[in-house]
Amino acid sequence: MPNSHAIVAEQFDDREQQHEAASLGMWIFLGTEIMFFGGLFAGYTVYRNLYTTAFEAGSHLLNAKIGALNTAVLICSSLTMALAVHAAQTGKRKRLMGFLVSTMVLGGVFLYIKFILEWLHEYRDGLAPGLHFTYSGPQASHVALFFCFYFLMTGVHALHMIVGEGIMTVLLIMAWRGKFSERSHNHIEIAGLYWHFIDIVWIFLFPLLYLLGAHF
Amino acid sequence: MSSTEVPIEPRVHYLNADYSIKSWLLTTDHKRIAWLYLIAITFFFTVGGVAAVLMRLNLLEPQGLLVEPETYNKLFSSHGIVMIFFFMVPSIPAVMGNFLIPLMLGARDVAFPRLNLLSWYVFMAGGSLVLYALIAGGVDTGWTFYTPLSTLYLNTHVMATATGVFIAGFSSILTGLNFVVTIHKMRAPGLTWFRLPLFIWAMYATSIIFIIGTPVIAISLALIALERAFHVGIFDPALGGDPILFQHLFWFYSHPAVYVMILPSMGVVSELITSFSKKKIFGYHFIAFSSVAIAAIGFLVWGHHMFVSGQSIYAGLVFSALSMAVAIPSAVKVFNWTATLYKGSISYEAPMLYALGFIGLFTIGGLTGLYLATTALDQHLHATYFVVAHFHYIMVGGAVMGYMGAIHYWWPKMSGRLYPDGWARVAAIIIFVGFNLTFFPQFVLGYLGMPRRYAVYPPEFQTLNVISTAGASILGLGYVIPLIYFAWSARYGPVAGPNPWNATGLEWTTASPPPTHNFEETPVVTEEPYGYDRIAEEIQVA
Amino acid sequence: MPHAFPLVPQEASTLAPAVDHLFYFLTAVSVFFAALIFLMIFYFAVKYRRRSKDEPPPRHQVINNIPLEVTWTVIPMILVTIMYFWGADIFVKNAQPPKDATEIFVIGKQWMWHVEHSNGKREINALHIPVNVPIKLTMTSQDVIHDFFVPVFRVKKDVLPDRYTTEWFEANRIGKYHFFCDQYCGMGHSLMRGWVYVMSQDDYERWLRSGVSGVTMADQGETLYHQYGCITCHGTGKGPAFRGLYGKPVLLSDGQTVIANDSYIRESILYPTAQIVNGYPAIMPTFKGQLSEEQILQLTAYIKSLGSKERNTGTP
Amino acid sequence: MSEHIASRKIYYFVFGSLLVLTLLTWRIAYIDLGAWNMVVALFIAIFKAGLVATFFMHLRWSASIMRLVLFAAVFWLAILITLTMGDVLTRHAVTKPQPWQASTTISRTVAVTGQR
Repeated sequence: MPNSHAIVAEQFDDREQQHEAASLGMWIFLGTEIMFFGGLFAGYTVYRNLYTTAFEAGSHLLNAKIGALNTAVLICSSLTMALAVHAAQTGKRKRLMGFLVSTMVLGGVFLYIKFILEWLHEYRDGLAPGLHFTYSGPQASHVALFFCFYFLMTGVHALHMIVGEGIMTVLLIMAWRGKFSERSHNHIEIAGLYWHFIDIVWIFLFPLLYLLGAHF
Repeated sequence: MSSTEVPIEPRVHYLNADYSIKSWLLTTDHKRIAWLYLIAITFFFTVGGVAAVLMRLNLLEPQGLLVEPETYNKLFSSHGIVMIFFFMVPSIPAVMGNFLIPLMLGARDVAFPRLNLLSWYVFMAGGSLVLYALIAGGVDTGWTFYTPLSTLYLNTHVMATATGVFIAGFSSILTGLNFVVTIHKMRAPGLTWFRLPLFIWAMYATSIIFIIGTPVIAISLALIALERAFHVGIFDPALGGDPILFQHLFWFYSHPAVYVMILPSMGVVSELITSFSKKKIFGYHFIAFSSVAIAAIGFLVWGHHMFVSGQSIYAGLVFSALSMAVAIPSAVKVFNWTATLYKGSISYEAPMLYALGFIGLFTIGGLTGLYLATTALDQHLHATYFVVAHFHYIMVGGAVMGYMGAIHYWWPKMSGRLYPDGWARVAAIIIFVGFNLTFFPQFVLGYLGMPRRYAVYPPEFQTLNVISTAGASILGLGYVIPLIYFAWSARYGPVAGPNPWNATGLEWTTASPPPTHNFEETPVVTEEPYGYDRIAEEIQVA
Repeated sequence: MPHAFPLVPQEASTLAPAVDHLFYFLTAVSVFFAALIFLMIFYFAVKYRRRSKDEPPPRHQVINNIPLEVTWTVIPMILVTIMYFWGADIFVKNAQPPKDATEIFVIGKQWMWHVEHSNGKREINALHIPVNVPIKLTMTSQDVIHDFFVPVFRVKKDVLPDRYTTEWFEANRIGKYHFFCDQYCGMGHSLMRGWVYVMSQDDYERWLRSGVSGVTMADQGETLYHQYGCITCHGTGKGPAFRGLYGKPVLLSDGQTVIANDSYIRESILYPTAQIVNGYPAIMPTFKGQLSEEQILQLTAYIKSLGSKERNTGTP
Repeated sequence: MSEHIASRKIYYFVFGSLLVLTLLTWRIAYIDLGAWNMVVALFIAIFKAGLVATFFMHLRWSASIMRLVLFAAVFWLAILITLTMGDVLTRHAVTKPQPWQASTTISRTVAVTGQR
């Protein structure tokens, strides 16, 4: 980005055109993301229908409490992200940086819970198909399929979180250098769209993976 | 600005603005990126073409003339993978789309020029990985990567190839995204949706397919890679996986991908037919909406690749009906193009020959598609040479003819120079004849029952195979001629002038080659496209 | 009577003429439309050619004609609807094998076809069948996806691992015909082919009896039934009994009901815990890796033979 | 100036609703509703996603083309899942038994496709 922050890139006529193009571009990208996760959701739906009981058995091996906690963490980070966009729109640089940092921290907490408190345990408990899978209950290979999808879906999701953390870092540096203003904050906005989208994906993953079958 | 006048100080345009390598490799100019793609896909076309020639030679003898079955399998796999993912899919969209969309919209560039350059690098990264796989020993999955063959049974370079195609997919996604935003947000003042050239409509429909479909093939190939790496059983029936699920995910992209190849050519043909018959297009709205309809319905028909796969017959019947539906917008287009010729003032420069060739071959390709959409016939024809002939009529007879027409038509705009039209016409006719001789016999072969992907075959199929190979050698010659005269033209061709075809359209109102920012001042559009009748009025008045 | 230069393969099954008639219909439609379009293009191209370099573009251009657009939308729509229903009719009929069809088992593996007749007679890359008798192939694969394609019968069907698919036909012309693997399956794909021998019923009977020890598939299945100790539970009431089981609904422990067909038996052998019969403990070990696809088919044949009343051997 | 600046109150309100709904989904999982557990959980998830999209992602104030993009993606995803499931759920008919051949009614057709 050229260093003057109110600049309009040469292919655009004005700021409004640039702003609309940027958000439309991001929305279309999110559309492709929906289809990307969609392939996994389609596979999940097929196997959940074929192997209902195995999927429920697999789901019961996850800790729904931790899943709910992580959902809450991600929702908090969505709030701080929304507030960061708000701060950018109103030109409050310090507040913007604060909210960016809190979003990153909350994202980090989510990843910590995901990797250390969940994945590591599941790996140790022999629930990682292809690496260490020792589950020996009924329909073990179908329970393994559940865990395939669990690791795939949460893994692709976590990958998006990590990319998001990277984007936040860049934005934070840019904000620190004063690159954003009331008139120029497209980057923050479209990063916000991305972050909220990751949140939405998790909102679906939580019930689909953690809450299958009766928990009573 | 007359073309005969030799300027003393050469005009600065996008090609001569900067000659350094860096200015090409780091360019964000859509016109230069189009050239980068042109060079890249010409290279990939050559790679895929060589594989095709070797395959055809091998099939001269029932026992195989040149290579072992194992090598033959690698040849048809590389031919399919390279031609589809690295030539057909990016051909018109990435070369002509990049060059033309901003020019036709009266814009200075696409919406995200740096993203555009990134797409090219992503494409090259994917392409390099696939090339590496081919050089390192090849891959023999077929371009379809069917499981469990690809995941459990092959020891070739499946991983590198799948990753390469996966990466190249993101190039498509980014290009499609860029085009949609550009078409939505960058139109010149007065350029409403129904004043857009039909090429733009076709590119819009194509971009939708890129955006919706490509992510799904990306995730399916990622799953293949994971399954190979960890053997997790997603598609392995022994572990409860469903290999047919892979086919669903694969064809959800790969059937619409056929429309990615043909829709842009349809857009090109709409431009060519009008320009060389000096007529407004017949049924503008019908052609425009049929593009969008083909893109939309195209996503509902993938199951017709799976009638005999063990898919439910009920699903087969539904997919068959939907596939029939997609024939209708295609038929509508063909009739409208034909009607456009009516009472025109038709001339036969090379691009027009390609356009007419396209209509003829696409008609045959489309009609034979109906055979394959008919469940009972597909039960016999599925995976025979009939299918091979059909999709080559669509992709080579259709899409490549359109691509050749586009290159010939817009070459003067891209390079600022003319090519020898006589040679170009000869090449067009050679390609047309060679193509038909190659692929028409394959319809018969297919109905007789010769399966595709056969390295060796029963001797009774030999005659038709020899005819087909003979045709292929003519076709190959036809493709070499343009390479030579385009190379000549780029340096020695006569200067073209801004509008050598006397065509309408914003791209012809600017100089050839265009200045870096396309237009000296932003054009304002006041009328519908293809206003040749207005030109007639003006001449009359004058 | 094969012609020197045939355009369609021989018709050797009851299905083939039906498929060919549909093929001729589509070809007639295609030729008509292709000719129409080619002639129109050719006629316009000659008639309206530009006569001089500076001929002005035509004035008063016709650019729209709604009745014409409707016509060339509706006519193709009608035609494809006919094609669809005609094709669907044949397809659906052909998806249901007649109940009295003679069953033959086909196992595809890289890169050969293994065929087993119900009396235990086996053959490789060859399929002997009687003329004028409906034949049902029950097919499975030991490795990747294959496809059993007989051009002269106009049928094919993919052959999948860990699953049964079926294909049926009634040959009506004695002779020797190709069959092919028509789903790319790796290196030897194009060698994975053989001959169908359509024989008169007498010849077939003679062929079937020759060189066979008299041990049928069901007999071999019975041997396996003892050899693998199935009898210790299924013959003693610890596990569900086999007599009269085949083709009947089975109530499972989760309240669902399934039909005891080939697929169900196969699964119960390979994945015993997936579907537990109501009232029995889940104690059966898996036989996955111990039994070949062929042996599973033999056991299935044995169980099937117990369903029919004629047979009274065994102690299920 | 086309963009809309939402009031922060809305954000806090949406945030509160999302937390409450999360708690709700989690608790409902411990109540036996049979097959409805999943339906309820998915409905809540759709509602939550709607809240995030509408307010946090500013769809409420955006041009309609953005909504169209979202709709298109979800629509085509629905096509992918529906038609694929259409095959999976009816596949038993291909591999027998024909439902009409069963001597007693089948309480629930399990996809005995040989896939289990």
